[in-house]
Amino acid sequence: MNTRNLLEPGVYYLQGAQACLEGAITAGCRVYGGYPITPATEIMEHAALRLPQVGGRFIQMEDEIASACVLLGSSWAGEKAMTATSSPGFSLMQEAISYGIMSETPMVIVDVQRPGPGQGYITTSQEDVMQARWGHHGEGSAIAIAPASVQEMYDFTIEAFNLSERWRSPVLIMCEENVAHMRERLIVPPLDTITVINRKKPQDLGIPPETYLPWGHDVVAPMANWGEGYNINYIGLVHLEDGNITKYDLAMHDRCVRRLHDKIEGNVDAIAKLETKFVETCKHLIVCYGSVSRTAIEAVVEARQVRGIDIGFLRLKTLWPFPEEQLRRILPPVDTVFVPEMNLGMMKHPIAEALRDRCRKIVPIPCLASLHTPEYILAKIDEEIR
Amino acid sequence: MTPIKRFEIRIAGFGGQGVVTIGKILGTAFTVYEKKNSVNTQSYGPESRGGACRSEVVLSDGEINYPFVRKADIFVALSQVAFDKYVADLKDDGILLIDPNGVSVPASAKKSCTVYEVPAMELSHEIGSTKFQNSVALGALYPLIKPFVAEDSLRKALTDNVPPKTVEPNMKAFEKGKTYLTSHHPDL
Amino acid sequence: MNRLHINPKYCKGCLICVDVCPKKALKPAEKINAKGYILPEEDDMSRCTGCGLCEVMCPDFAIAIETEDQQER
Amino acid sequence: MKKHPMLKYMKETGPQGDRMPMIMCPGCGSGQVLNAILHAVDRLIQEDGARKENFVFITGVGCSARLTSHYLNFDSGWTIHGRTLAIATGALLANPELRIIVITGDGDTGAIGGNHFIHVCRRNLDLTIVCINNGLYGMTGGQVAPTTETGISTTTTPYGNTEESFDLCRLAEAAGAPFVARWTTAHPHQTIRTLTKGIRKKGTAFIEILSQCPVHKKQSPVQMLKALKQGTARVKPGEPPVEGKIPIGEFCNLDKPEWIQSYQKVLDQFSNHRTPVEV
Repeated sequence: MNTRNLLEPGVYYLQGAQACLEGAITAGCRVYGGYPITPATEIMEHAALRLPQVGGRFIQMEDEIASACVLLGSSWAGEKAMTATSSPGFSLMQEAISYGIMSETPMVIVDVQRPGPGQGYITTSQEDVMQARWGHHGEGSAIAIAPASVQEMYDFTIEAFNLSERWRSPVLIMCEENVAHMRERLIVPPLDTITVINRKKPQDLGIPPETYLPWGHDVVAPMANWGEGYNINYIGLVHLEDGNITKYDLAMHDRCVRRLHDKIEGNVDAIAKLETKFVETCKHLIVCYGSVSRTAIEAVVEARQVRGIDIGFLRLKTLWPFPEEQLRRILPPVDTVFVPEMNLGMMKHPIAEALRDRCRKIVPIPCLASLHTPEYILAKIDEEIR
Repeated sequence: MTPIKRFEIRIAGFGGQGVVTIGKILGTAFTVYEKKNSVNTQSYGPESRGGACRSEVVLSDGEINYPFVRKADIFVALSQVAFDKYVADLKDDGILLIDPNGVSVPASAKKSCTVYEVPAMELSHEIGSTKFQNSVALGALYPLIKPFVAEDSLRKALTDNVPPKTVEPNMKAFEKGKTYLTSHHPDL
Repeated sequence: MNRLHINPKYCKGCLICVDVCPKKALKPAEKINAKGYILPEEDDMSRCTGCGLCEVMCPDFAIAIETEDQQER
Repeated sequence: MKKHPMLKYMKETGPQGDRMPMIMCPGCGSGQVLNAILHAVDRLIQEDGARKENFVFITGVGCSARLTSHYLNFDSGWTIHGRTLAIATGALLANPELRIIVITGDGDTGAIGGNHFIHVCRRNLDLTIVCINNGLYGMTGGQVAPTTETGISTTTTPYGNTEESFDLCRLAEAAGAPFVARWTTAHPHQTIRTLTKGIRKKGTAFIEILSQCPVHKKQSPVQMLKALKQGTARVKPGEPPVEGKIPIGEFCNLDKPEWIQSYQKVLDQFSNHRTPVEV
């Protein structure tokens, strides 16, 4: 790891946006292309300041479409790259995300979510969580993770780069305005204790250009970059393992797309992470993600201690691929499942599907454009259970 | 220092009074210099319209989950609009710190909570500019949060969060606020 | 004499080469090939100067002129 | 059998089978443009000792885009419609040593990618843009393009094109590209010469090649090449265009600061500079 000018180990008081960018450069990000949008701009401004200091390059592009495309080009040319945007900009990036999935490109996109539809407003939201999974055209999935604190904006961003390099996939950091803007403690550990994963390369595996299959060799193919003599053709059309496209037939199509899909969806256990509390024998359950989990755990503790309600807590650190099997393995049968979200009920769908025969009732607790208060969640729990 | 489970401070005023900076300084002092946990948020979007600017700091020795103020332990009000908007969220036995030249507290509110006054605008003016009123308020706040933070930590955090050229007058302002409060309330 | 090489796998019979040859050394074949193309063929290669215009203008990388020098080697 | 000299730069076959012949229709100008580009690159490798590994070809979507679709024995990307220049920007940021040649069409550059096009020219990024202009959308079946002349009938202008067309060279020049030229597929040697110069140019080189689409214009390639020769006239910088003819030639070759080099100055100054993040 080149540690020159990285944030040194210590205790800092930073905004989530700054912590995110510091995590990125610690993970090796050396290119940032972006376009200003509230409430994500602070990440970009910090990138403009910091990337030159670590020998990286920053560019303000002409729009979000171009910003996401910068990641494709950078990644192919061998540098880790990131952009950050907010919901309307995230819509514009879907084209490049889809292309990133097909071309198996490591790239990291931060969506500091704001409410929609349309311009909506500039406050906070979790209204893009379905767009993260289904916003891009075609089969194949990206990985989406949801940090909830300034520390996690740092840690999860490093993890996002690691996941993107490990699985050669776009990784989406789905955070909320309140997390990007809050200031909180950030502890940077000794840099040699931080795991940084880099893409597997054919050179390292002893594969010469003559026998290199850009889309073969393994579930996650070794990745040659431009300028290394591997004559690699990054491609968006369905292809054979060697990159040939003229031998099109349905079997080739099926094999190509199914591999992209299975690479992520077939490795959920290795990719997805959960956090649980009080779930071993709980009667009721709250399932949440992102900063809502901070309100939810407060409500859960209060419901248990003050009201004597046996309610468990499950937080999805990874939104996509959705860890359905993990949920079913961990959770006992429960009565009522509460799903507080800063939208009108989005992740409740895969949650309901996963717990279809494991609970009596799913109760969404929607809250638009602001973080739920603990009182708000407690009132809903009271309403259902008492 | 007194152990602390959850302590909530809200500072509000109109834009330009340096309300956001007070929050950043408090958070930095608690977290970086006192090694406690703290979350600092500020008014944003619709809240920041209409002249009431807000900054919050939640402080704890342990984890802080819900990041915003639920019921403030201390409310620093530097403008009437801000006072009217947020006073309801102050704990019944909470502490109120106001600039008496900008805020008048109705008798009903005075009953349960403890009210302290600091003429922040006026004292800042004595240093030569009204732009140091936030540091005056911070200085006046210090005796009220003394159990959780050392003066030195606040001063260091202040240095971190103001332009280098203004450190000196800001320190003066801090001192003025602190002295004003302790001289009027020798018990502190 | 220079020799003409047409790759029948690549040539699509656009006949640009026949037209641009300044010495008119090529001509269209009389027969249509299996793909339905009329390929170019030698007319009078003694006129060929090896200028290479046919190679440079071929859209399909299907034509090559082998000069006398190259044949000797 | 002797092979076409430029086939040394093509992947005729691969581990999973043959890749050629190319997919283009008979007599399509795109193959001619690729032929010319490879001649220019060959010259740079032979004469300048340019590193073959550093050349990268990027295309978008459309007929022109198929030129990089697995045929080239170079690094390449067959990317997104209109987004080639944004992707090229990213690649240059990551590795300024790369010599990027973007092959686009008139739709790629003038329509869907218009915004990226003007901004690359404005920034003056060190890359070469070769725009194959056939005046219509060929891949999708002959629709009107921003470069289609007024009055022309296409499948989406069945009553004739009522719009004005773009002059992409004037657009590039106005947007700030320092090297701008136009030739046609009937001018191979001039094209190769200009391409060689353009790729050597430190900065954005925009080279438009007027090309033929025999299929959608329903004319023979030979006829169309003749028309391209007759309908154009060489114009040198500063000279007025010839009445009734499309100007061709090298229109400008200016010295301007190239963006990567300008940014490098920032890097040189600040890459050892540590602005501490607020604690």
